[in-house]
Amino acid sequence: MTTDYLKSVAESNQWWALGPEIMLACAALGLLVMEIILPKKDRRFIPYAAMVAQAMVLLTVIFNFQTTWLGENLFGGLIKLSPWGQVARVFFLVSSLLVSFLGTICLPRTKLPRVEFYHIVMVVTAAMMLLVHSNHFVMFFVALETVTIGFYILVSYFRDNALTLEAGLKYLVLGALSSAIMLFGIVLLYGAVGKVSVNGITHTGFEFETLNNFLRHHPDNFLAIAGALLLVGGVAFKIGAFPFQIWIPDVYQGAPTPITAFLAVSSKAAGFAVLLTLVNQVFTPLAGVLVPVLSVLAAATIIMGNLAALTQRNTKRLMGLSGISHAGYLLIGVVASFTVPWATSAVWFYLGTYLLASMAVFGVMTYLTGPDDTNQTLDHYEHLAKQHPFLGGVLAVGVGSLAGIPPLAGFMGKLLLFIVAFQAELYPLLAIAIGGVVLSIYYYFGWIKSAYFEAWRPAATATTAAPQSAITTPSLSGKLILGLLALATLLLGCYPGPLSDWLPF
Amino acid sequence: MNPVHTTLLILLLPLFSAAVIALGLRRQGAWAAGLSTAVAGAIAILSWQLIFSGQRNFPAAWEWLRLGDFVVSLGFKFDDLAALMLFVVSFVGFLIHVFSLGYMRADAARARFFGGLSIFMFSMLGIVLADNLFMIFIFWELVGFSSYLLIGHWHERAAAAEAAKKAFIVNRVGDFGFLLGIIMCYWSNGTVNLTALGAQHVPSTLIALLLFCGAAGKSAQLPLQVWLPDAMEGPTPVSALIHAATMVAAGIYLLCRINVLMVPDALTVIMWIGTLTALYAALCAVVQRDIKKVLAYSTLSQLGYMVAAFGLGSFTLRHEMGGVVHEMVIATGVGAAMFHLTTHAFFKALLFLGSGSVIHGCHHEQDIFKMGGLRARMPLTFITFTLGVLAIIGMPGLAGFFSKDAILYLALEKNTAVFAVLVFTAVLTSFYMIRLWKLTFWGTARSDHAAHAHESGLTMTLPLVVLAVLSIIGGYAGFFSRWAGEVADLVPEATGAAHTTIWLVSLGVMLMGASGAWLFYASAETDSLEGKFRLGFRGLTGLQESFDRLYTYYVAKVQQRLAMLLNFIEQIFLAGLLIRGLGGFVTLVGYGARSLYTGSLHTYVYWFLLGTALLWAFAVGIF
Amino acid sequence: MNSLHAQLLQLAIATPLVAALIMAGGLPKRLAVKLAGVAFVVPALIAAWLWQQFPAEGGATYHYLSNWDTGLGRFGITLKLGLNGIALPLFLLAATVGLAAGLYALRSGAERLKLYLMLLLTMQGGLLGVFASVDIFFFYFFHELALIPTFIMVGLWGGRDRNYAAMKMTIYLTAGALLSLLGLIAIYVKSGAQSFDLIELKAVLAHQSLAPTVQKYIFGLLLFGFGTLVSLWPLHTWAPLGYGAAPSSAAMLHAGVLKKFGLYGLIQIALPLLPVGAQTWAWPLALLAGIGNVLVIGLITLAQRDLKQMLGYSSVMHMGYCFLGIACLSTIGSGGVVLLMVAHGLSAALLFMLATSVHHRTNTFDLTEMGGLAQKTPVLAACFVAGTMASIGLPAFANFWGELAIFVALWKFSPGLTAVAVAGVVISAIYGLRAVARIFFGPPSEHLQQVMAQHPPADLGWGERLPALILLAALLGLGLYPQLLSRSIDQALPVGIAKVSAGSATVSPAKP
Amino acid sequence: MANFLFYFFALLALVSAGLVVVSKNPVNAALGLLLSLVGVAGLFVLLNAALLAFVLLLVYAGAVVALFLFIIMLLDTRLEPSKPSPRLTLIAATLGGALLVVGVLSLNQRAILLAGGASGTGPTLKHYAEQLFTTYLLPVQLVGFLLLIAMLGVIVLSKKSDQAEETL
Amino acid sequence: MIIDLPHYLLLSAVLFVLGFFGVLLRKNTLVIYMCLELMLIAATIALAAFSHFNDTLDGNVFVFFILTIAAAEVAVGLAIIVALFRQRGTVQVEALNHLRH
Repeated sequence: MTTDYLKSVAESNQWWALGPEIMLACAALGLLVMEIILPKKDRRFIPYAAMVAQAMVLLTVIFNFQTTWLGENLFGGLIKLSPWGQVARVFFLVSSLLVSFLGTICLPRTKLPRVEFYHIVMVVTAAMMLLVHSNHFVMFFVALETVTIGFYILVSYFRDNALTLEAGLKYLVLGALSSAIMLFGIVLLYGAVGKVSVNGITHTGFEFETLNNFLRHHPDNFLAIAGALLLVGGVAFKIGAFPFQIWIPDVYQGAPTPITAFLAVSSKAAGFAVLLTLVNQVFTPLAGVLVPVLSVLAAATIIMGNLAALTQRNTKRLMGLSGISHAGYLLIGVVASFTVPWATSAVWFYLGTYLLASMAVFGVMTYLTGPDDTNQTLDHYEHLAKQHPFLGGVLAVGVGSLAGIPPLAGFMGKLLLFIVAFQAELYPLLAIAIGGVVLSIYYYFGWIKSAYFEAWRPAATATTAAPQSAITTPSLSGKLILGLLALATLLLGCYPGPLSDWLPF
Repeated sequence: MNPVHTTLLILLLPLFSAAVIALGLRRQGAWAAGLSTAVAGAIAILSWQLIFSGQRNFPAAWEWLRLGDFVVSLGFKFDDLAALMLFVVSFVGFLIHVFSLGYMRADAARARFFGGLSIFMFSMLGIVLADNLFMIFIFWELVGFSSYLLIGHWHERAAAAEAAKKAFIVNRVGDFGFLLGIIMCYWSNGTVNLTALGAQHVPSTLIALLLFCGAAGKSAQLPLQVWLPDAMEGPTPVSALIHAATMVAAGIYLLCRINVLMVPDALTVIMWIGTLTALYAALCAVVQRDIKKVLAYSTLSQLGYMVAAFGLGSFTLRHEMGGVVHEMVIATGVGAAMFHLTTHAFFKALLFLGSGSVIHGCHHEQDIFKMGGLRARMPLTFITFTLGVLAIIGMPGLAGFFSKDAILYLALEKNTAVFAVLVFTAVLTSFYMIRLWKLTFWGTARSDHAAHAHESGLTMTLPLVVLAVLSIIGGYAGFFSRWAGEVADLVPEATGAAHTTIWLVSLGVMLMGASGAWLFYASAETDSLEGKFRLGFRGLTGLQESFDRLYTYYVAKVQQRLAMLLNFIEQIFLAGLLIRGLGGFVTLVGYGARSLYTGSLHTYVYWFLLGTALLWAFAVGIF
Repeated sequence: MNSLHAQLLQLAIATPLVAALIMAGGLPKRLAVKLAGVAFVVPALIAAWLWQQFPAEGGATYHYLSNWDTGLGRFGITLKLGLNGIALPLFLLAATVGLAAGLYALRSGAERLKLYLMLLLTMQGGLLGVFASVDIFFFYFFHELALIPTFIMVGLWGGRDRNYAAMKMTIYLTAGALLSLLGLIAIYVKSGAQSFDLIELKAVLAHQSLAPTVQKYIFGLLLFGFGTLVSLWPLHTWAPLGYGAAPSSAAMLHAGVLKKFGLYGLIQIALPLLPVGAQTWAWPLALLAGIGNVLVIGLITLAQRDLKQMLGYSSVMHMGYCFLGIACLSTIGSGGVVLLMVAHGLSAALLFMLATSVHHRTNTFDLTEMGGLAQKTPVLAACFVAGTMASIGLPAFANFWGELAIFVALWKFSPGLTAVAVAGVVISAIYGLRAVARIFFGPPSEHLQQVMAQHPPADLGWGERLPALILLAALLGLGLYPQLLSRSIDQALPVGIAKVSAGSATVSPAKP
Repeated sequence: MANFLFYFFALLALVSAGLVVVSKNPVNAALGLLLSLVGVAGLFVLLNAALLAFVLLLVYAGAVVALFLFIIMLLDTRLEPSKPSPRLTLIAATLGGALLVVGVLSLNQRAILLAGGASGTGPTLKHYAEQLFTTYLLPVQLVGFLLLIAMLGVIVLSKKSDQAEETL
Repeated sequence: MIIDLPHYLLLSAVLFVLGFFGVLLRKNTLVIYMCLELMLIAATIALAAFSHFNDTLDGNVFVFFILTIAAAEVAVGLAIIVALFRQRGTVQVEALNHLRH
């Protein structure tokens, strides 16, 4: 290992390429600094500063969308920017911006430190962006663990609520378990590849290209297959795929609502981004193993998610369980991406619509949260449409989009996925997906019903008295943001052109 | 005037009248009545002009629907048969319009009534003029509809509403076969145009019988006769027009129209059905108390005569020419049936209108045992009614005598059994008509209504007089053949010994029945037959009610129960057990799936273990 | 000139949707009602004008074409609008029934009228879009657009059992729609046309048709998908329940127009594109429809006591005729189906509307508690009788022609089933007339006397009379002269059907 | 000698890990963890990664286990209730364990190891430094942030409520 | 017998399984957490072994990161456990079942 080589490696550390992540991290640090130097009465602006910073980073990414480093190995092969990475950056930034916004609604209700919330959200977002750019398992694992540990904290953020802490602990144990499993998978992959020397330069199984190259020549290597599958298991935990979906409802219910949104949207999307990268760039030669595995996972995920959601009345759990089924649909897209190249676009399109709709719904939920954040049932929605027609409308649009009802964006997402699945000839999965969508209509429609049709009250839980709802009336900016989300959902459903044009098909 | 235009005018005028009444004259009863009657008059005049202009078989057809090769066209076939029928319909129709002016004067819903009459005229004329079976079917149904409207005119009376419904539905049952027959005819012959069919067709018993179903429904032949007696719930002019003179005769007209399609097997069936209907109805008529019901059963019986005549009259002649056997069907039945149809239209309309006059005079009393002695109080009605009665029982010299003779002769020639039954029926006819006549007009008034009866006004008596005249002269060859043209040639005429036999038989039969009734019935409020022959009376009543009972039983016990059963299966099994059950099952599974989220961390770790194990198994290649 | 018409077509679809949006934007109620009225009338006028301008011999091709990119061009999805000989009658139907339902709704005095009208307008826009779409994706899209308001309307304004009904309807219809969506996607993927444009698909498949097995599966998907939407037995149980609960205007538009989506899809898309598949499924379809829809449902209708349920079942039964007509795979049959679709749309809408009018006056839907209403409300009775007569296929009403053509076509397919179908006509006469008699005739029932003592029933006001007259006029117009529409239908059909009948026995009768 | 050391350390690691799993007293478990770590550190040394062994002992034994012990004392948790685990749990655990063991064995049997052969000398501190500050500079930075948020998290989760900012 | 890669790998796997077993069986969250750490350590053994026998340094470097991350994880995890103990007064797993169904 010569110094020259090391120098050349050091030179490939193109920090500018990671401008958005660095800006985000610096801004996050800046928040902490602001908390120290600003007088107490001015600290209430910190959340807005955080949002402005994120918005600026977002704009930076959008304006530098075709950045010069696309497709190059940076940081000695740790990082590789791709068009999908750019899409992911935008996605995560939009998501974190909205989560921060939800935080500004939610946090003032508590007597908890606030700045740390935004700080961690921003750092986690930056880490997620790095995760998606990773081209190397060390980078991958470090970024992933940063995300995970950030989420440990965020999930248990409302530490004065025992249920939140319970959720935090469950997430902690299961997250650590899945990390361990995933780590073992990485280790096996590393071991399987061994040492590869090209032109005197040593490569290992940590590098995606090397691994891919190795697998191409040894598609039957047991260690590699086992490692790949354990890795997939770890990712399955992130996206909430069967049987690693089991933590989702509990953690979603316990976590603070903005964090539930963060988990549901960003964390899941990060998982899918990673899975797509792995499947499309690394594990391509393992299609023979991965396609059946992922197909079974997808089918089971759809079924389990929808069935369990059917009778769920706690809305946060419902979002979790229905989110599981969405993960199942998305997995179909991932499976299809083995044979249909543009499946990746379809998955991202779906994720985009899912972001808009979920955030709209979580926004409404945040406003509806009573004193106990963990206890939000359909009963709270009983008079929503009458008392707050705006929130009711946003909820209807969001839930409708999640259910995949035209002319809302969610429908377009499902449509593209179905087309992809058809082109990949995944007929059994399609059948299961259709069944799942039909089932999902039941509970999504039930939600809308409980918001709009006052008289509705199923016999099962009729005994519990309707909890007192404490709806926060949205501020103007809140209305604006939620309205924008709903409008975007509607417009993308009718005119999906912008998003689909923008995605690198 | 172009005959096509005239025909169109005849057909469309009543439609125009009906439309105007429906849209604008709903509350102007007098105007509506006037318009409708004026239109009827205009039709009568135009028809007269058309019939005597000598124009026949002028081409007139318009394509009305085309889908692929399937074309439905509407057009006219105006031959002598149609001309005869047109005469009957337009002329009797007009007279009945006039009669209704008086009869319905006090009715609140007069506009609706006359509107209905106009629709009826339109539909009936459509049948008469139609040149193909689809068109006949269209107007056939419309006739049924207008009949429904008119029977149910007094819809606030449950019986009237029920009767209207029954009439429509029973007719639909007949039309079930009719439509199938038409469609089958269309596919086997490629056309349903009457002229084209006449030129070439594939003989088929099934087609003939299916088409006869339609005729049986409309002409109330066994076993579809049940609606006609009930239809008397409608106003009396309606009974006269629709349920005596024209609509019920449409079945006969239809048979004559499709005579070319008939085959011997089908004709035998038709003959027996007609004969049995004649007998059955005559038997039923004997025990009726309601003046209109008697006439209704009498109509049924006479329709049976006509159908029997049609069934009888087709001789199949075989003769060889050059080794090829030719079969020829001679439509003597058409002539006999149409002849009787015409005369029957006159005297039955007369009888119904007469009964209407009686009912009107007696303040809507219809029970003949509560009448009596009307001879003096309603002289004009009495005289005309008497003429009608004589005509129907076959008094020589009156119209009915000639037409009935023709049928009996045909029966004698063709089938002795049928002849015997028809003769017996004739005895019965004479018996119940004289019974009716005696109980109504002779003796003393047996109720207040009858005691204070009064003669009807001019609008009502004038049609009676005209019809009475027609009932006298309608049977003479000179009169009939003027109208009927070629059809008159088809009427079988007895000659020589047969002539004498028929003459004597009918006279004897008439006298036997008439004298029996005259002597048997006393002027009393109870039926003498019931008093003296309790068993026979009961048998006859039972016979009359048997069909209704059977149908009621079928509807209430079979059809409705089947419907309830199916509904039960649908609600309980399909919508309930299957769908709700499936829903419940899925919900249950949902609860099951939900209960997997036990909240226990250890369980969750087991899930992870399971997942890892499964993935490992995949890697090892167990799956 | 033609582009003007294309713009008019767009305008017709856009007007109700835009009006709904404007109303959602917070228009005062008084203005909103007026705007809604305009938005219902404009499409009807445009539809009438387009119909009048439709080329006499041009039914086979699409007219008034226009094409909009929605950003999904890369998937071959564009908003392509146009009308051909089959689409035109149904477009007219949608405009007419929409007008009637709208006018009825304007004066119905429903609670939260503005929202009601908004949903109705959305439905109307969707319906017009369904039949004007040449692109089969948008065909589906507009259907869903119209379907969603139905659920909401059933849920919000529905009658008895509305919650269960709304839920059941939603799930059934969504499932059916999804199945058919799968079928449409399958066509798109398998045809290799890379386009949802029906014209293009037809061209591609005419050149290179799909493999028989593929056709079989796709047709099956479409059949059961569309079948659920059209209430093919035994997938029908949502219909009586849903219509029983739906508010009148929603029931009018759904039963009258939206339900025809599936049949339209089968005729316009499935039959021409998948002729072999159609042949495979013809017999199962005919048996299901003939025995199930016509006979079984017909008998079940006899057992109904609730007026709206009865109308719902009768609607299911009549759909059986449509399926039978489709199963014939002939121009006659399919043409009859299109005619019957239009006719049934009008008559079902009329009857559902009048049923509500009856309910307003009697406070009940229970047939056994009614009677004698005709004495007080002769016009209502007359309209109802007319509607019933139309629905049971009396000549002079449009339904007759459709049924006649279907029966004629069916004989060639199976005489036995024809007998069953024609027997169904008798059954429908029985329940139709029985209902009329129970509601209107005879002496007033005890219940009605009580109701009448409190609120003496008034006859139809103009708010109810005008829509009824519009529908009746359309029924009669088409009934008296079916060529008004049948000509364009006839021209449009052979294009698609030709391939089907080429494979099966010839359907033309032997000419003498 | 090397073999003996391997078996010694391996046994040490395994047995003390078993102690972690079975011991009823958390304190014993923590001590078991400590011993296990010592065993692993020994193995690291055998693998020519003395630096890692050092770090392991420093970070884990010195910090993590101490932290554990500290918390155990702080929380003063009682012994686990002596009632035996439900039989079902035991069975399931046994089955699960068996499954995993089978998995491990299969790994052992089927692994195709591409061992290139160990070089005689282990990496020096310089090698690590070169790696960490050139190639892996970015992850190092990221880990910095990771530690920062972990610290913040601990603060957030532990800071007394009354010290929190009042509602704005 | 030469101690070779498979030995280390087997040891690592067994240790991993032991850790998993502990997570499955123990009721004290603190001990569960220790077992999780054990699993991570198990992975590092394999990593170091691979690194050693393949003569690549990256594995060892990765161990660095893993140890750091594990430490941070422990800190956060213990903080959560402590906070939960403050609320519930117990760290037993059975108490962690308020969120369910």
